[in-house]
Amino acid sequence: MLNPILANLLTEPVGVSHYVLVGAFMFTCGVLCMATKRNALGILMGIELVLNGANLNFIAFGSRYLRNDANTLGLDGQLISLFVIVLAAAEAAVALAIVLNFYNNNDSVDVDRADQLSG
Amino acid sequence: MDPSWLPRLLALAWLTPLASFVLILFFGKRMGPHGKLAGLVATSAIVFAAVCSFAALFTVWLPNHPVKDASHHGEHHEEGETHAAVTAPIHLIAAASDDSHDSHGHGEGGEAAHAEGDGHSGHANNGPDGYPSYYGTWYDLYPGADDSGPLGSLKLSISYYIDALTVGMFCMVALIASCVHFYAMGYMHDELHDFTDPEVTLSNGEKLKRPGRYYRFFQYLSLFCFSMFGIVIAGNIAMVFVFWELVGICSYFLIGFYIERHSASTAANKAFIVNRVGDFGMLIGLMALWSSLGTFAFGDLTNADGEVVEQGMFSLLRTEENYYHLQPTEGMAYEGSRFSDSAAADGEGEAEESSNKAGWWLLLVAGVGIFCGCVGKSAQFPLHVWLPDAMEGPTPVSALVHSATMVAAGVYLVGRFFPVLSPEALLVVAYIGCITLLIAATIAITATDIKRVLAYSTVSQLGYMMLALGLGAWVAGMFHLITHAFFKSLLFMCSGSVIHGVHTNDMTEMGGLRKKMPITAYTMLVGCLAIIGAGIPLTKIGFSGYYSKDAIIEQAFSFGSSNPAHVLLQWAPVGGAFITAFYMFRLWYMTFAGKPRNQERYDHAHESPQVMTAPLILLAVFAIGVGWNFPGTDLGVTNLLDQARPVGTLATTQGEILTGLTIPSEPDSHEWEFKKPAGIAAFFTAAAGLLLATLVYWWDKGLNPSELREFGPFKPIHNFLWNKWWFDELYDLIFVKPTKAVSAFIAWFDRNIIDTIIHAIAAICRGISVIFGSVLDNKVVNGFVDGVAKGTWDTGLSFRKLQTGSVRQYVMFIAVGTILLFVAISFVQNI
Amino acid sequence: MAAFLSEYTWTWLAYIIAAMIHVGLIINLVAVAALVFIWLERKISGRIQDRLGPTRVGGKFGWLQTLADGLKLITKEDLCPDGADRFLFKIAPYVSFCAAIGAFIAIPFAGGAYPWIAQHLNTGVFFVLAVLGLEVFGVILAGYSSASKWSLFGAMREAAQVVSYEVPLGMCVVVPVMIAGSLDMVVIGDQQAGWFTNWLVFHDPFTFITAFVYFTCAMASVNRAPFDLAEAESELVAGFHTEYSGLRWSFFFMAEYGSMFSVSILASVLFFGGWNGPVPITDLLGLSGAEVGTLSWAVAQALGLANVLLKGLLGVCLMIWVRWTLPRLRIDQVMTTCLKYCTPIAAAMFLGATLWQYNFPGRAFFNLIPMSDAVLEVSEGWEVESNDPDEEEEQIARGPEETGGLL
Amino acid sequence: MDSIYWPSFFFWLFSGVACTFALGVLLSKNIVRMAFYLVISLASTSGLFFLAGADFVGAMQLMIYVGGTLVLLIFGVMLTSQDRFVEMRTSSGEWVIAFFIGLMLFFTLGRAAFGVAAWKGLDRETAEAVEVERTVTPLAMGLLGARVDQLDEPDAAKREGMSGYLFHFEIVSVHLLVVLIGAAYLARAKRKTGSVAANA
Repeated sequence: MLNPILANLLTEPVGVSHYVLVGAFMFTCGVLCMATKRNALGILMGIELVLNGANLNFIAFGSRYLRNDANTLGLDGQLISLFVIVLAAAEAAVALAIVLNFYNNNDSVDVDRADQLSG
Repeated sequence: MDPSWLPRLLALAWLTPLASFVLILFFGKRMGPHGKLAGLVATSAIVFAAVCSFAALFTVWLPNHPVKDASHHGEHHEEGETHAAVTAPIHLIAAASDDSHDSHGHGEGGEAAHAEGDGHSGHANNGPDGYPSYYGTWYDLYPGADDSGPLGSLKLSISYYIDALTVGMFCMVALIASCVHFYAMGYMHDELHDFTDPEVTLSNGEKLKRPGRYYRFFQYLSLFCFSMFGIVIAGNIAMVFVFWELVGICSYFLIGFYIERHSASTAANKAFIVNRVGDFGMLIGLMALWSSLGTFAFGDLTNADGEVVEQGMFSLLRTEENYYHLQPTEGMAYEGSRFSDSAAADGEGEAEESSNKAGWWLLLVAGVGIFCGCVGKSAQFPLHVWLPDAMEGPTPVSALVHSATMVAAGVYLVGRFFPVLSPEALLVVAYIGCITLLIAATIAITATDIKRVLAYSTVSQLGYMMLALGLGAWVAGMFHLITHAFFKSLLFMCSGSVIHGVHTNDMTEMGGLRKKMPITAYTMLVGCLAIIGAGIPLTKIGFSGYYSKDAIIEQAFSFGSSNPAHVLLQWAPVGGAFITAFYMFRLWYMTFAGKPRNQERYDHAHESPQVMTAPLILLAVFAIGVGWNFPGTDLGVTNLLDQARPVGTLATTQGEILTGLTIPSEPDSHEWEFKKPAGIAAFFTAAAGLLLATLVYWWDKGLNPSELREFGPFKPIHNFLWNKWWFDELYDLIFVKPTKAVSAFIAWFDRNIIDTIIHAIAAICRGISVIFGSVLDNKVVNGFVDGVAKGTWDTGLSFRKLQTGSVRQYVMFIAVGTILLFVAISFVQNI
Repeated sequence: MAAFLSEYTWTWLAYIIAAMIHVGLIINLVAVAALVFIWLERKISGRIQDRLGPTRVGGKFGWLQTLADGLKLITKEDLCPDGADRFLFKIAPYVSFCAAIGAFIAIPFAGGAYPWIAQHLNTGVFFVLAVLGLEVFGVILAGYSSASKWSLFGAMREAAQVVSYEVPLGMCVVVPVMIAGSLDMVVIGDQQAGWFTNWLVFHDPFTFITAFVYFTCAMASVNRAPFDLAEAESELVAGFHTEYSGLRWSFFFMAEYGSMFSVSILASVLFFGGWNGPVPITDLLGLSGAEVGTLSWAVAQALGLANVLLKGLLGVCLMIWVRWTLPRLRIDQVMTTCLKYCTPIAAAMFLGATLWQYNFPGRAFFNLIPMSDAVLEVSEGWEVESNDPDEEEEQIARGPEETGGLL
Repeated sequence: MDSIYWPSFFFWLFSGVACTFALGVLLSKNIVRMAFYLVISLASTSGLFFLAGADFVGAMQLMIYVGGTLVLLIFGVMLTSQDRFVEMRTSSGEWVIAFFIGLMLFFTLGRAAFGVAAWKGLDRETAEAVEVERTVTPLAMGLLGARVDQLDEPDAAKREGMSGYLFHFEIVSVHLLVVLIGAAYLARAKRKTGSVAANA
């Protein structure tokens, strides 16, 4: 009973859908990470996961192994994901600087203590 | 070298002073102590320019256009004219000159003047390209094709028009400017440290003490040279105008160099304002030309194949079909006739006739207009009053202004514009020149300021040049411009040297200085001999002035013989020669000969340093020899200038409006018929002047000048001349006083009547606005705005609960929002 | 499941066995190399300090000393301190070791059309650098999880040092990559075929300097003295591995020697000709070229392998020499060396090499000097076929396979 | 039945690792462990990139992302090594809400992933026939403004638009510079005059 399914999974090439699914999972993990972590660095990690999930989609849409028709993004997908990676690095730098500043001011990295702007 | 190097070399010579100017402008203060290096920078720039100019002359121009002896013109002309009398209605054949010039390689401009196949004359067949010129543009501002540019058909360009005159002027200006620069490096050394101006007394009784402005002086000199080069190389009249004004502003800067002296700043203002008066006329001429011809350019613009793309001013007015005779274009006739209604009313033939006449009138207006500018710049009567005052500038400036740059610009422009000037306009030029020549010469007799004598002498000599040009002696006029530049700069530098030595301008405090400063004395003697035209009459031996002045007088005799009505023009130069000789030697004797009149000054006098005397000697050599041909060749200034003679101006021409007027052909004047009486008259008048001066001012046993001054009949004359014909007072009475009165009235009107009206309006406005402010603004507008603000505030209060300040909740909001969005989209899609 | 397995047993097995052989080769290479290097280090340091070093174990030179050490380490107790994060503490050495070994996946040992390389990656240089950068993870994890301040200090020092030194290291690597026009290490190595004048270190003055800067940065990034702040004995006991003992400690050690080896091989491929000896023996013997037989090819490749290993060995020896010659730097001196000297110099060299490429496209320094015909013939590999832009574009369009991977 | 298609095998391997450790990041409470899991997750993702033929991006991912996370890790250690900060608990109510919202989000995204027929994947013959494509040079050229991979594009109008990413590249470069300076400014050490005085 299990064999055909397992065999199909292993003998047939995967498609864009699978990549997108993995991307969706990582994305969801990232969002939840951002939503549940009180540690500012945890939130940053959530952001990294979110960006990574999105990146996976770009790569999947651009790959010729997954979907060989005229509608692939081609190199554009890879280029965009490159930009995402670079900008993510920049974002991480700024975010870390902010976290450091926050730590200096509050002696903590608990984001729940950053609620001075509440209405 | 290839002729295409001409514009490059000359542009290099032109732009180097600009570079020096910019350099000194930005870094002048930092160039050594008190900007000492600035002098070196400027001097090396101008020397480089001189090298470029001479390279252009000797390595490009002369190999391509070897000069020929111009004295054959007369024969050619005669032959041509007899021919033309039979076959051609207008005797223009003589435009064809030397058939020995190679008929190719004349670059952009030379080919334009090609008359072939008309069969009238053997000379004409060879084409009149003995007068090579190059025209081209470097840069077009708004080069709109088919009038599509933002300025319509107006085409402003940076272009060049290069002929032998341009090259010659470049060499002359660069050479003299170089000498002046060297000289100034010595003369201006006072400015190298803090300078105490002895002529400016402050309110506390002390003399003004200020930092030296050495570098600034050279900065202005560089700009001055750049501007002058710009005028000379300019290929269109608009560009000329731009550089014309630049020259004006430079002279303003330099004359007012000692700006703290009241007299200097006044003189600078005077020079500038008087020049503006002339420039106004020039603008009128410019507009008249442009509106009727549609171009500012001098030469024809050709493409790579040598075809004419755009016709310039000269070829439009002197067309090939018309045998290069001056003829107003149809556009000119049309523009001119717009101002004379009679053309429409008369019969058809007459209308044509009258519109043609109108064209000539317009041409006259344009010519006289342009000449107005030259009157201002070259200090011709009635605008000559600024030049003597310009003595307030440092002496090197005077030397430059009086010889190579400022005043030369006016004469140069008349020369450049010569083909456009109608015979009537030329007559105006001639009379203005003649009057200037006599007035200035007479004033020079009584002046005692050494530089002032020279200044009036300059005005007088400029009158000579204008007279020559007006009489049709183009080559003679330009030749005199060049020779005069050399000996006048020499004279000025000598006077500067004297002033440097005795620290005064007043000749009544000098005397006997030749023993103290021999180099200055004898170089100045050379200058004096050159300016009076010393030479052996009827031969070819003499100082440079001898050639040019005799040529002018010959033309005057030639003119006089064909126009008996204008006899004044024939004898004025002769009389001028007498007066010139008198006041020049009066100057020399008073300064260098006799006994010292002020012993203290005499004792302190000393010869100037070498950096000042070396240019003197160099210029003295030029003052002697610039009129000569190179031994054994035809290479000389006259023959070079002859190459530049505008096409079609060689012929004898008749006036169209003044039909009796004849402008004789210049080469005719070199005929023995005119040469003999002219030469003899010039020699003997000059000799008489010289003798009289000797009698009065040197020979102790001769006449005593102070007695003469008090002698009955001479007293009012002396008074009259001493006061410079009361020109300044006259202008003050005619122009300044009425202007002041009118402005006083206008000021009163402004203050009392217009101000009252405005105050009343303001009061009314204020009353109205008070009413509106209290009612409309406070109640209606503010009420509305406050209501909106309150609404926003209340809404904000109710929404503020949503902003929890917790980042993590915001993330949740985003996620929920995304999900909702998805749900909403799927609903929409399913519907 | 059983049916599925039985049906495809052989393919399963074939793949796994092949993979195992590769893995075994590489791991053993690193392990054996580490053994040799440790012995070498002891011998060389002994000589430098005027003593003998190990002399007894395994006979004359003490060449089995390391093996004996290893046996001792295996038998030691695997300690885990109280208060440590046990999971991270245990896994940290493997992270370092995996990173050090992982780099060898993309390192070629012989070039040519069929290079000896575990995985021929298009972006080989990049991959190697990236994987080498992962090694520091293990160090930080170890330092953190040990719950010892000495370890933590060591780990943080190492982190700061490695992160900083990756910048000049990357810049130095980019220089030969730019000159070769490829990230593929096989391509880079093959371009240096011929005489030693074709080596990239002699390509121009800038690459010459770059090679030295690279070596300095490489030493710093693998924490060798004089940059071994992370384990500075005089200050931090033993740095990040203070709390480790036994086999886990030896993994750190192997990782260190493995990465020393890999950066040395990287240096040899990038700058010193890789598998091409100073003299093109294979060319002179007729062993290379398209028409040679399999045996000749194998001999040539083996020679290449020997070259690579020898150069790597030399590099490691150099590091050992430096370690026992120079005193250790302070941490601020280390950072100064990186940020104030190595980075600007590397940037300047990069700029200079770019300008060189611009001015003398495809010309090496020695190609500028007139040379004898024989040398020129061999160095033809350097000549760019054409400067015609159309043709170049065509080459780009055709892709790297057809143009011999130059692009 | 066919033999095993190895890329699929590796896909499942890598994606399994990536997802597991992503979940680990989410569930772990220790910041250093989270960072460690994140590294593994990201490294596995780079494996997925390699599988999809994006080898340059994969290497970039390894180098930059993983390096960036390394810095995160360092900060985590530096800022939270005091015990009270290592674990910051979130209330379980929040966890429940987050779990449900996350489930809904994942469901929506997953449904979208399998909602398009063309995303189903190739059949095996086609997939095996896909030529190996080298992407480094085209990528670099693309970043420099020339799209060499689009030379075969038949539609000239489309080809006009594909002018590469030079401008974006420049913007990103400048952006990075600005970020560097900005980060250095934000994180600079503040001069605490008060504490110095107190110590004195």
